[in-house]
Amino acid sequence: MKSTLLWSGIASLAQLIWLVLAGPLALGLMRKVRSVIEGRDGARVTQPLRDLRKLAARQRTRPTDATWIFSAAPLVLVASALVLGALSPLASLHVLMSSRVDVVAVLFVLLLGSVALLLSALDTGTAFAGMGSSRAAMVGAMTEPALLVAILAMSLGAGTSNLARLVDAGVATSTLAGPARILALVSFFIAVLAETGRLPVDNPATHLELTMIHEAMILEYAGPDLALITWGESMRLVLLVGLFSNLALPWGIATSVGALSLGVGLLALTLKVAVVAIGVSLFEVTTAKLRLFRVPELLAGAFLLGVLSVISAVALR
Amino acid sequence: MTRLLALTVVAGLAAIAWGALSSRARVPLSALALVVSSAGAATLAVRVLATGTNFAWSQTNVLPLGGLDVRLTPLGALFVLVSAVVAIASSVYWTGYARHAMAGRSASASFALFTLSLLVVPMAGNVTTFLFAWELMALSSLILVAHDHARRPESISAARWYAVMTQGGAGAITLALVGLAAHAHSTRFSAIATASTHLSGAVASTFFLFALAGFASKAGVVPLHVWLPKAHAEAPGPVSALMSGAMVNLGVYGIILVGRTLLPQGPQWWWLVVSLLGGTTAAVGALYAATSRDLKRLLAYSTSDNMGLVLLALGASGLSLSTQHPRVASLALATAMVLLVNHSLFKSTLFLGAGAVHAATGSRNMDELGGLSRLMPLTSVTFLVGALAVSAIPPLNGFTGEWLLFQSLLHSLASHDVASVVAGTLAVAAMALTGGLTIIAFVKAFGITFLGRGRTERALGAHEATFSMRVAQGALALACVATGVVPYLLVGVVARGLAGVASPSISGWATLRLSSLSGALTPLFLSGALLGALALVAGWRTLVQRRHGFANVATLEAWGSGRHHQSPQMQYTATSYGEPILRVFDDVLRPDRDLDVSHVVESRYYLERIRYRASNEDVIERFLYRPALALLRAWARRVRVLANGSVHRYLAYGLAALVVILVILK
Amino acid sequence: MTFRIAVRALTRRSRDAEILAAPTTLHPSAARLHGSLQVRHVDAGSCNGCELELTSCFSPVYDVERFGARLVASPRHADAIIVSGPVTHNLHEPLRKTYDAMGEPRLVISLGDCAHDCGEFRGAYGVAGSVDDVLAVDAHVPGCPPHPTDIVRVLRSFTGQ
Amino acid sequence: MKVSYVTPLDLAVVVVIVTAALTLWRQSLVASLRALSLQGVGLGVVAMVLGAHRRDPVLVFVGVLVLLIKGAAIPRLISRVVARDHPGREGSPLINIPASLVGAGLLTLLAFGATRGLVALIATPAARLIPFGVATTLIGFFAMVVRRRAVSQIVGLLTIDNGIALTAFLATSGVPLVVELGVSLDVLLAVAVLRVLAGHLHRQFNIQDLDQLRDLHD
Repeated sequence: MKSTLLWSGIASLAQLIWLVLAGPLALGLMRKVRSVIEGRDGARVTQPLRDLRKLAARQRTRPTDATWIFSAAPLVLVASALVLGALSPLASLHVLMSSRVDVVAVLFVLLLGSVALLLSALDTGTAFAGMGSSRAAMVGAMTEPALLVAILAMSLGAGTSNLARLVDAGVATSTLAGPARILALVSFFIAVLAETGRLPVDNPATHLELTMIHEAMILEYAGPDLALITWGESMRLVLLVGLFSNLALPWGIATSVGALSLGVGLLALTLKVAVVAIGVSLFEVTTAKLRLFRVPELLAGAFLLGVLSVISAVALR
Repeated sequence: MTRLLALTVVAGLAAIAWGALSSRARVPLSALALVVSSAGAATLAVRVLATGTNFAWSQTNVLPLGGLDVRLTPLGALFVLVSAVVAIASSVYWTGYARHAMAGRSASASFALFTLSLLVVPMAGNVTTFLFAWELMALSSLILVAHDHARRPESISAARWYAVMTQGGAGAITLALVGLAAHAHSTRFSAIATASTHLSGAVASTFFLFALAGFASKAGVVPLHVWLPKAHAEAPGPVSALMSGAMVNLGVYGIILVGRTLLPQGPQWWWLVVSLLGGTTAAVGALYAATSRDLKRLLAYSTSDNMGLVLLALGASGLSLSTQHPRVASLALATAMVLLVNHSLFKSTLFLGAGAVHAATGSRNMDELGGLSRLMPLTSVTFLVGALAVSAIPPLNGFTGEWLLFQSLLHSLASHDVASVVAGTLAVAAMALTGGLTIIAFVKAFGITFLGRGRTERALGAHEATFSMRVAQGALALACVATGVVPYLLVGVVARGLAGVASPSISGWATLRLSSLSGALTPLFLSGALLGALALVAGWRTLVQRRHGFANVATLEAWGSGRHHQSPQMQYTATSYGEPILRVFDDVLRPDRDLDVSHVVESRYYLERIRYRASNEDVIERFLYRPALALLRAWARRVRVLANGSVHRYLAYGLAALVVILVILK
Repeated sequence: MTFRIAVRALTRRSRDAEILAAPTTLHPSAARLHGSLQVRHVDAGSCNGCELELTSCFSPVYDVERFGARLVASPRHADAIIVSGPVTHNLHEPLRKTYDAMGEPRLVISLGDCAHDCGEFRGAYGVAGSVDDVLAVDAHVPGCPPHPTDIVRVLRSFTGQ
Repeated sequence: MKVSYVTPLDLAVVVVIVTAALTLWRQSLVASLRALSLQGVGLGVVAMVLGAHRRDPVLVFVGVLVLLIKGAAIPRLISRVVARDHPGREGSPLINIPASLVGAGLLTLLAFGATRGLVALIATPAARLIPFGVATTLIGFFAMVVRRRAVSQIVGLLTIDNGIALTAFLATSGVPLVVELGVSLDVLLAVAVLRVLAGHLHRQFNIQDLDQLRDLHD
């Protein structure tokens, strides 16, 4: 019993450290893939880590009218991502509290970070930040139905919304290609793209304030605060991509405790996340950003796929 | 226990009398009496919950038709307890708020009467007592909604809507309850419940639908919700807190009373109707909350939204019961109660906060506010807690409710029954949509009102609420945090309240576990982990700043792309914040937009001014009530021909009526 | 089509030996920048010649991003502002505001001859002065317009990559 | 119930319904034609899988036929009209796209609720999928109601037809060859006629939206 707890702790810690590094590296990888396809060499994969290191050595700033919310938001964003990194089954099914963390909890802890950022933008008292906050809130509100219905469909198959058991159910079944599952995963994937501010919903590389969604919210942050936000956002991306790939292809995740299985789990996780990240950036290069008011159409489609998935889960059992 | 009841009633009556008669220290003393009265009721409720036995007391010769009959069941005790908690906070708050408004005799007496009646309704053991208390509650709150009529003409219109809807609702309830009582030959609820087995299906359904309509209008269920945003917005701070935190609950209490206690063998479609009403209400409420710019109107629509979620859980419970899934039914009923109690706690926090803002600035229009968090630090923190709780952000209490709702719906979908599956899927969709919209609404409510820069003189001249107001807000906000971090505080009480109605469905102190269903959640550890991570990251930030020799945070002018002048008016307003949603749901909300561009005379290329007007009136009011009222008015005009003032004509009507009666009775 | 682009990109060889040679002289602040330079560009009244050249620095030909430099949208995110053109009266205050909006430590790079001594526009009625008159300049890229190779060289003297 | 046959069948049916949803989702006419062609392929695969399972060569042949006609011939026919007369996208539909997608979700729920009895009655693995056939029909109908363009209407009509065919395949042991042939050819003919009509309307009155036909009335 005691050793199980110890091993869960080690697994959580390993995941935490993995996430801290994997976030910026995934960002670097995605930029690299994009550059290569655009015909450039692009920055090194480790460049985001250098950026973070440099940002940490700069002075923090705050706008004149900002309150404690402005300075607390980056902390909340990163803290929520760290907690989920330690407690969700990414590399191992046996992490701390694995029997008590379910998908809904993960979703709402992520929301905690998003809300912190939405509020911090309004706290700056500038027009662009308010605009970004309003748009991000709209996209978030449209994403949630798709995400929740997709989660419901996946949970219906397993009879539970507990994350570890959901992933475990995926490990156990031989047929990965049930219609309910595929539909739910597609819906979930679109929602992940929207939630993490990737194309075609938001362009993370834009410099024009009027075309920004997420970027407009963080125009006021500098130095370590900006580093925290970039870092937190990248960890959220990796977290969601990791969860997605574990739900889609749970192979390789550690189902037993022990150093070897944990190592294999981390390796498999890294591979899966890298593949999905490369896929996402390939997709990003080939699509244009949607007009802001076409985004709800995309998300409504994802929602419909989720509903179809729920119905197939019920009809085809 | 009878002594506690006596304490409640006597102290309540004293509060009414003191409010109506005294001129010295009217508000403090009558508030004190109200606190004593509510504390008495709360103690009574806690005793009933702790022992699990009913408390009964009756006095047959006070009222006709069965007399006063008090019968406090654990379920009723749960509602009494919630009402009492909100009432204590509101009364304390009132002592400070009275400096701003609501210090007059009629207002004081009505407030006391309102509070007392809220405590008595769930104690009622027979139809007469129930209707008597219900009417007192309706009338006293009506007076309070209209109390500021001299200064605000809007409050008269609000009061008129409220009066019509609440009396119509009371009429429907009376019809249903009296009908049931007539069938059972007794006004006692217990006798009605035993007699209901002999009731034919159609009759039972008719009574249920009448009761549902009446109670649903009290709970702000679409399409009977139109009074709610008007009345809640116009009522003074402590009254809207009571209305939203205690009165609308009683609508739900009524639905449970009739649907589960009095008519326990209802057919499945009743609950399908409840589910559909709940889903619609949640969606409409959330949409209007996300697009409102009046702070209290936003809170009121959010009340509708939350009651919709409660009905979804209630509907899922009923559906699961009829498909023989008693465990899911118990879980869903417990969920409904958890959602309800959560809502009472955070919504009264929010309404008290909104009242403080209104008292400090004289405005409820968020477009005129901004930057209040520096001027009203405590109010802003309590409002933030309430806003995060209603948005179901962990680790606050709203999160537990949302999680339980998802679990109930997930497990209710596991049944093979068509109605459950259809209702469950719709319910999850409605819940998810409202979840997102609620976040927009409350990020807006808090962010636009309290953050950024003050948009007008009113906002810049605000001051923090008085001590007693802060105490009340702070206590309620603390309750939100406590019940969020340790949900057992709430779940345990709810389980005791449902002792007679449903089997226990949730267990565990630090970790909530669903009995014999899969699902567990541990907000306590989760919040611990969050706090730890927060400390870690904060430590890192301080450390790197210090290592690189930065003693403080540089305070710089906000970056405005280098433009010369940035005014507070350039910030996003509540209207603009909700605009994307207004556009996306254009087909549903049908907003009125009007863009008026005038050019200078000399050249069309130069604009003199642009005026943009957008109104977002309730679509149900516009397309359902207004046409109905117009029809009624046209009809009334035609009928007026009959009354032209001639006495002979009136006498002729009398004669004709007499003749008709004689013919019929022959 | 995507495939063809990818193949071309993967097989591309370095075109310009001069761009790829490691920077010989480093700016003193390069040590604390750790190979990362975020730049906010300010056009203080340029004829847009410098802008064209700056844009081509980020194109596939010169690709300065591979050396760790990146354009950003907000001066708060930037380590340096890169200012082009003579400073006109209209943009005098915005330029100051942009500089003030950066946190410490901050750098100023002037781009093109006009930024150094107002070039062609010296003494014009709309011109307030050169960038040197307004801000303390840390590095200068000469030329009218400056050659992208020179811009890359200066940027690399900061990133050290 | 053999796993080897259920999963491909399920997937093919899901392809049909998802493509039906896609015709509502995308505004681009080219995209909805692509979806339509995929839908035909899905339908053909359904027939072939069922045929293979029931060892019914006629049904397999019907499947191949459906695949060719509905998956290739008809979409190509329409896309020629599109290429000639129509710019690439549907104008604003009568109901905006998020709302119509939600509507499609509700219709699917309705189809699910309405066919429960039928499914229970037949009780074969294929019959479980009947709700999707009915839902496809309803979505096609819905698309005809909310879309303006003549071409979109044709796409809606074909979706209805596909839905009916799907339901028939799933509910019975398959449609007799003659009937299916007849229906498919009928549809082909109807499309050809509609195509001519649409082209005619376009040349004669420069009309693309059917709403504009109302103007002709006056």
